[in-house]
Amino acid sequence: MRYLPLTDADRSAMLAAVGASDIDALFTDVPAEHLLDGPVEGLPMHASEMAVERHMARLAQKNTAAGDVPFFLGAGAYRHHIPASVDHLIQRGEFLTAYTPYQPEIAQGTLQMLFEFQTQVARLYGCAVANASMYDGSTACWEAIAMATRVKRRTRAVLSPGLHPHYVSTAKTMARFTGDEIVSGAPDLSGDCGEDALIAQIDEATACVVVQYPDILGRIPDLARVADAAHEKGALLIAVNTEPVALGLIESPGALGADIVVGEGQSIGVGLNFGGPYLGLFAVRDTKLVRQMPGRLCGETVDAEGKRGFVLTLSTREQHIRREKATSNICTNSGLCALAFSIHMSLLGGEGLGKLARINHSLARDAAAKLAALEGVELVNTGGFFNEFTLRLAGKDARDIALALAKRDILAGVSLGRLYPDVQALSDGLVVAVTETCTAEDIDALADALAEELR
Amino acid sequence: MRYLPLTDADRSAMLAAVGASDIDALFTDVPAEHLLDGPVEGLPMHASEMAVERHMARLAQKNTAAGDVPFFLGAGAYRHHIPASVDHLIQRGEFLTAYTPYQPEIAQGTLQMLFEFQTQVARLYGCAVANASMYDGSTACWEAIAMATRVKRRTRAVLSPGLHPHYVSTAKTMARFTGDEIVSGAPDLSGDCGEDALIAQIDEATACVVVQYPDILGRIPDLARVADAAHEKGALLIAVNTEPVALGLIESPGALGADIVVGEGQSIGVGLNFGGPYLGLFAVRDTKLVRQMPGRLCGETVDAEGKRGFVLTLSTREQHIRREKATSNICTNSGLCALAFSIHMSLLGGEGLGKLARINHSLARDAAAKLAALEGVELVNTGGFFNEFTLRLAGKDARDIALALAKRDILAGVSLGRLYPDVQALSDGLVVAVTETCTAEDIDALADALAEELR
Amino acid sequence: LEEPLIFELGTRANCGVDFGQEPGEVAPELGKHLRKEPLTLPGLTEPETVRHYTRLSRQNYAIDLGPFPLGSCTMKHNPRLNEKVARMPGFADIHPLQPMDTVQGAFEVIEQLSEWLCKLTGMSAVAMTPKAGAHGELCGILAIRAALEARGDAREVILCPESAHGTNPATAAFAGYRVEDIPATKEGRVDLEALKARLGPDVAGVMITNPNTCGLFERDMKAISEAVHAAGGLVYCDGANFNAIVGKVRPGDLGVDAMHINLHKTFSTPHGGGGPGSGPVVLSEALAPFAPTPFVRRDERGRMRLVEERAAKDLLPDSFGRMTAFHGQMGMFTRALTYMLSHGADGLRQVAEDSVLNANYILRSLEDVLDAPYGASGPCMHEALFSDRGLAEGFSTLDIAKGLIDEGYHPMTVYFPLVVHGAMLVEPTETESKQGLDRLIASLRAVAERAKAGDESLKSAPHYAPRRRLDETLAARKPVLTWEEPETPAGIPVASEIGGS
Amino acid sequence: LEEPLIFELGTRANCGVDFGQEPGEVAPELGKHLRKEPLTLPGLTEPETVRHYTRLSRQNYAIDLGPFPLGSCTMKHNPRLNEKVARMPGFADIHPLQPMDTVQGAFEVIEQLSEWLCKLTGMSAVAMTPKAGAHGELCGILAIRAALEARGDAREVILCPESAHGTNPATAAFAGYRVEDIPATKEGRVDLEALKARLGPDVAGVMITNPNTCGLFERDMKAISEAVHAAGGLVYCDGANFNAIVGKVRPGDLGVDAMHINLHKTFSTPHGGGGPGSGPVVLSEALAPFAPTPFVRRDERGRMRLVEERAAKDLLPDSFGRMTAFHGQMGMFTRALTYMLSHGADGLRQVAEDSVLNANYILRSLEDVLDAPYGASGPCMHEALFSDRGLAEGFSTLDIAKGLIDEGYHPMTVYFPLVVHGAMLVEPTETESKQGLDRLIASLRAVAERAKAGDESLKSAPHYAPRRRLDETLAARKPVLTWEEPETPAGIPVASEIGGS
Repeated sequence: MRYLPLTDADRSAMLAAVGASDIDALFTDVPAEHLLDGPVEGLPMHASEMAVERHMARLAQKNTAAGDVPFFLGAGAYRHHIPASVDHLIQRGEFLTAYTPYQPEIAQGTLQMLFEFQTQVARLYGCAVANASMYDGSTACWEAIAMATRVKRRTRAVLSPGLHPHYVSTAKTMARFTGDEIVSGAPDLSGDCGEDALIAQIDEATACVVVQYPDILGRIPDLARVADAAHEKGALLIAVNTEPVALGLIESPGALGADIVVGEGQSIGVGLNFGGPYLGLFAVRDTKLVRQMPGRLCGETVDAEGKRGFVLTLSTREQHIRREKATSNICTNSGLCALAFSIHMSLLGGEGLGKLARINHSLARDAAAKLAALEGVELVNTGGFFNEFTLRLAGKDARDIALALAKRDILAGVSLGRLYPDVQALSDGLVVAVTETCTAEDIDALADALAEELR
Repeated sequence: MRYLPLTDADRSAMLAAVGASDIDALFTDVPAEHLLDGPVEGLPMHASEMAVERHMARLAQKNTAAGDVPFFLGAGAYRHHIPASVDHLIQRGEFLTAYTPYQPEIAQGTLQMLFEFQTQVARLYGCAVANASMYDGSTACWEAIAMATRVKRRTRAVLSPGLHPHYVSTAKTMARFTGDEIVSGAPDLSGDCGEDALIAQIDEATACVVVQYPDILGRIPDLARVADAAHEKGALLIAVNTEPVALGLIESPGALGADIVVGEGQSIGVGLNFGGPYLGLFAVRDTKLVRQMPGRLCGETVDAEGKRGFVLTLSTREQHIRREKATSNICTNSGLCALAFSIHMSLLGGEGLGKLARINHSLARDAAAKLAALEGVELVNTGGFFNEFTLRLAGKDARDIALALAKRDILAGVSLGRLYPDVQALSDGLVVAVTETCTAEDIDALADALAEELR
Repeated sequence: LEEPLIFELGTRANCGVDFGQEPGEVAPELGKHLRKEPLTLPGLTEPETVRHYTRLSRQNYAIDLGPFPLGSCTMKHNPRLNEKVARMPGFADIHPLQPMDTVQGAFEVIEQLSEWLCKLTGMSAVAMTPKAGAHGELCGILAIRAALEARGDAREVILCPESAHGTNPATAAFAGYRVEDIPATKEGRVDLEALKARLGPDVAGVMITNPNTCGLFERDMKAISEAVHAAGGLVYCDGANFNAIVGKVRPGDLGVDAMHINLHKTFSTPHGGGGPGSGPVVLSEALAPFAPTPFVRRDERGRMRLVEERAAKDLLPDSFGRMTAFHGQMGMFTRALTYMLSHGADGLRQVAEDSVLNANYILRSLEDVLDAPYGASGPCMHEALFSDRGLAEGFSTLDIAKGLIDEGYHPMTVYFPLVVHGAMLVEPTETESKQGLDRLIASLRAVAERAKAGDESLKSAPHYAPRRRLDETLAARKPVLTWEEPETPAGIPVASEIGGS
Repeated sequence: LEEPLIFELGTRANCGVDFGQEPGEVAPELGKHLRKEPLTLPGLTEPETVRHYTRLSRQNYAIDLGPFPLGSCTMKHNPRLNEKVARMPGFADIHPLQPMDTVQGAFEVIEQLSEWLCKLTGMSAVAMTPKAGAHGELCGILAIRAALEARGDAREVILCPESAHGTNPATAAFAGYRVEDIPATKEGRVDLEALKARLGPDVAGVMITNPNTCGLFERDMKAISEAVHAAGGLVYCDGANFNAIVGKVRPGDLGVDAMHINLHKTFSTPHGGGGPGSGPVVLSEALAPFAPTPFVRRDERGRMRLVEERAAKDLLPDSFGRMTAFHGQMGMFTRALTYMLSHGADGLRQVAEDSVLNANYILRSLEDVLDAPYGASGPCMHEALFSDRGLAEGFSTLDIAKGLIDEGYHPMTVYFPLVVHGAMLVEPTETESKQGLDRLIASLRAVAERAKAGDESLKSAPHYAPRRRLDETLAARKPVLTWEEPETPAGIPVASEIGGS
């Protein structure tokens, strides 16, 4: 077998060296009646690399790759162009096949990268400190809520209706077991982000308010207002961002008063990957909260010769030291995705991110104008949007329309019926994302096809 | 521009530092009337990575990739499965972006690899010494002829009719200028490799006989017999191999008496690449000939501390030292292709190459039997073949048949009309190669389609 | 050989990305939302970027460079075919919310991988969405809690052995349970009698790692399961060490109700310097009804559907709900399935056998120089456990670890499991050759002998790494977690600080 | 930190490739051809292979690690997009003899690249098949010879400056010409008057490198061309240094008849440790009819055709013939075209300007410590030339080179061009940042000062490289060019010999 270096001669020599008559002499602790006497049944035997590659390629070809069609899906996962150097660099064996940097003397590559990443995320979010990444945006969001309830010793979390419904579900699942109270609801199809209603729900038992920015419909809430209201009641504001490219154009949540900023970092460097692996970002505005943060942190220090070096630090918060008293059970982060993010962000810089953001915005405006001009189409986002907006399709079920367009090889957007199957009022909503990867021809193709389907 | 690190501020500072008022002050040696005052006309301006990638992908998609269709082309370039680790490793920046190892202290990676490569090639060819690679098989073949004329101080080279016609043309082009005499001819469509006729052409003025093994029609000549005959007349035997996988099954040319063995190494690790870059292999059976060899050689030595190390050696043969008295004008080799070859060969080992060869042979036999059973098809290779054989298509022009099959998305083989457009007698010949990448279904598809086209 | 930070290298004026399009106007209604200050992130051109990260990478040790014998972390070779497959556009460039008809191949990957996991473990269902091992533990514990609650049985305690990974107690606590220790025998295994004595109506279940973190198979696993079930509890098995037994024994046959599988351990997806992981959880018949959403099912026409919240109400009414956005670590699924298909059922069995053989070879080759606390009780599984007993006064496990760095190796896991003093847990995995093991053993032996002889130079090891020992106390006492612009900008570093290779 | 050879690592029993199919029978008629002895090549499994080559690679210096200022070799950054594009199956997985209708996109690549090359050089045709720079030189010289022969003019001599690359005289000789030197002026350029004096009916042509290998532009190029043409000869320009002038001046405007272009120099395709290269040759109207076969043309229907031997008889009857099998280095064409499209006409001009600016910055920053023989005569082009004048007694250019290794850099080109004693030719290229240049300059300065001060430790440099100075004399005197099985098999290497990182 191509991955197993022991030869039969090696095996014999080693069995002899350990004093075992055969390999099963090393499995004597397994009760004999449970030790299998041959390969597990019902599964194929080993195969050549060529055969496996063919099998997997056939499965891959059954999917419609985003790059092959006009593509407008977003709703928490965005398709951006990733420079070829990013993937080249993350495939360096020294990055790809390293473990968590527990031995810092021989892990400075990963550690320095994490320190750079933390700084990039903190600056992007307008925060003091960011951690070394988490699983994804949705789990980072729950970790933020859990941290807020811990810090505030309160159990109520008020979620904005504009928060991604998967994030809401995830929080509800966890809250059911922790006994926390989650206040949430579906959004309205209006240009107003509903800050008033949200603020009205904040009370003295509220540990945190969670606001997505921009929200699931692409609207941009007034974070500063919510921050003030939350702080007034002694609650924390958790801002959730699922499209970091937006922050090249609009203000950082930290600068608007968010106490904890979390988000999905997939847009930068990571790619679509059918939903995973993604990259949870987590930052706090005030360094005082650092010791309550979940997840790994990398810090600067010096070595025995006084040279600058980096280590994982403040690990007394973590499960491998603190066990049941840890700030989270999280262990693995998204190291390789963090690396991809950091490389892509290094290539962009603040200048490039700003330009990329403006290109996204501008294309999205063009697309929105073109689509809203169609008969039977109405633009929900009257208050502005970044690169994503919601259309109402004149009472038609947007799921059917999206499916019909997919059959025409146009992936038109995410229907709200897919995200909120129980909310009839949202069923004609279609969330359309437009990034730099969309061409003017793509937009025309969408507009033409949509017009035909609505006719 | 993403590849140019100087900022405008840097440029200004540096111009000031060198005392130039503007950049054209550094181009004053260019006569003013020839110095362009703007970008060259008629060419596009710079473009984003995304745009360039799209442009190139569109061109790529206009081609029929071999992997997407039943594929049976050979005739000097073969499609084999290359393990994914090969391409991963050759993309290591330290290999990919290094130069010729002129400073051996910091080039041991390339040098040790070349030493390993030389040993692999020498053993594969049954020779004492191989060089560090050349451009490709055809140029290596001419270099061997030039070396033979130099060594023997004779000017006549007798080329077997089974030698790849491109190799023949290349030799003829060069010989026209060097004044050497090339004896050559087109092959017959018979199972006999024509050793008798070839031997009859060898005389006392003959510096070398050049025999392809297996030959362009897939036949396997009796090298040992030709070697004896050549040696009897004081000529060298140059064996040419275009399919190294064959040597996993059939005897090495060196073991059969070839004095110089050259060939194309593309089958192992390199891939099709539309004909280039490829990998010229060059070896001599007797170490006495080493100092007459063209191309780079890597040798073992020790460093100042006595540690084993490797250097480029015997460079007094080469142009950068010896200038017009060099053994060749060659400078660049195919370093990266040699690396790919060496990695793939390391994965295979002798055992794996043997098994791969037997699989190729066996599939080719199956295919030949199936195709020869068709009405109007005759197998030329009655004396056996490795993984490639020639069919006669009952007087039809094989070019037309190959084109018709290509329209049905089957790449059926190389028509002899493509290779020998001037030889009417060969026009119904089709050279079919069958490697491990061909499936039984591919073979059936070819047989069915061929039967229909011949009907 | 130092590498500057990107903040020291790049400038805000530069950029490694070109944009063909010129950005258009910003919508006026966005005015109030615009950034006030520009983002202070440095931009690097591609040459600078490639060089920075290439050089940084060279300060890492990795499995591609040599053995990485971290016990319980299972650093095995990561096949390159897996990487190639994961990058096929049909897998890498598809959106999680695409119409389901356009991602049937992706669903098939999930279906096939599920089938492999169920068959290899002998379990009836698998939850594919957990993002990593600890997330899988959470999934399993939530399923247990949901199952108990469904029968109106509010239990409060989860029992864990002291030798468990920290994630076990942390997960149980995160899910709202109180954690209590399970005592161990002198042989390093769960004390069955003591466990039985503790079982009762307040115990929701146990979390047992098998093979355990001492590298031993829990012989009494079946009896433990039976006892826990008899007491009304459920059995969680930490599958971190499944590597050792895949194809040799099925946890389902031992009465396990839930077990997560670290795809990045047993099934070779890369660790990537700390993630991403992927932790599917196999479930027994008893727990299958409580599995999280979403999941993949074939409909009556044979089309694959993703069952999300609403449809789950019909198909899996007792599901405990969603754990994460979207539906799992697709990028890891493609790699793991590729690995499984490559090995096949026969190859995976060989994986377990070779990993166990390699570990025993290390155990028996070194027990004369290093104390092997459980060595006498029989063979180990995939990892060999040693202690610091017998080292010279003042010498510790840490010194051996750092000394091993100077020999050119990554150290083993140290000070874990906690049940052994100065523990050293060596896991070679099945992808080391005998020749490689012989070298590793020779190095371990050399360092152990120095530690026993009291060689003082060992205490300042490593000497030949990119860094000497780092001051972790300083890092924690005065945390510096982001880069700040220095007061006066740094000058040009002198050459000896920068270096090239 | 040593890495064994594959022959010391692998065994003949192992293999890193699995075969699903079982090999069938061998045809009986093949019996007499079968191998008598098995091939003695070691097989390595994939983990061993990945580790061997990863570790080996780390003993190399490369442009990805730092500046590689080899004058005349043009080691610039190799964009990663190029690598990605070259691997698209539509380019990498097509056969050179596929029916032409199935490879139209490949022909378009050749057509587009040809157009770029002709426009950038101001020439009328280009031969795409030459495999490398020296092969391109051969192409150009053969075209010259064919053109002269076509007019019945058998000339015998090619003139080359002494400062030329060795390939120039070697090529001329390989093509059957006698080579004579062209004298140089004190300023390091061709001596126009002396050249004119030598011209005559026996001179087939000249080979001139421009910018030349002293890093200087040949101011009199146009006059040289006119003189050579007037004497009935033709002008070959070695385009190795086109990097310095691309987009600034077109060689065609200067009367050049043929010039090869190293795609791996000016157009960023990777050197790969010594190749593959690619050396298309642009041709003037006078030489275009003699270009080699095959070449690409559009037919009347706009379809691209490859014109091979027979068709060339009609389309290009005077072609001197085929130089190689198939039709050029496609894998390099895709990379070079990707590079050109990325930069555009504007970016390529900037490339030349930045490369010249960077070189002058080095020249002016170091001329106080290193002798710059032509420094006083004006700016240099893309490379700065220094000599060993002024070093302490017994110290040489070699010592500076080896000292630079210890500073973490690849040395500059040394002892070339031959016209300057102890030459050091420094070519930074345009892809170095100012910050990077400042560091390189500081290191060069430090080493130069040590050599001037007579620091003895410099004479045994490098001290910090994977190897100390290697015994090249021994290698040449007793050549060991292949590995031989040692008499007694080597034992297990001790750990300190092997090491990890």
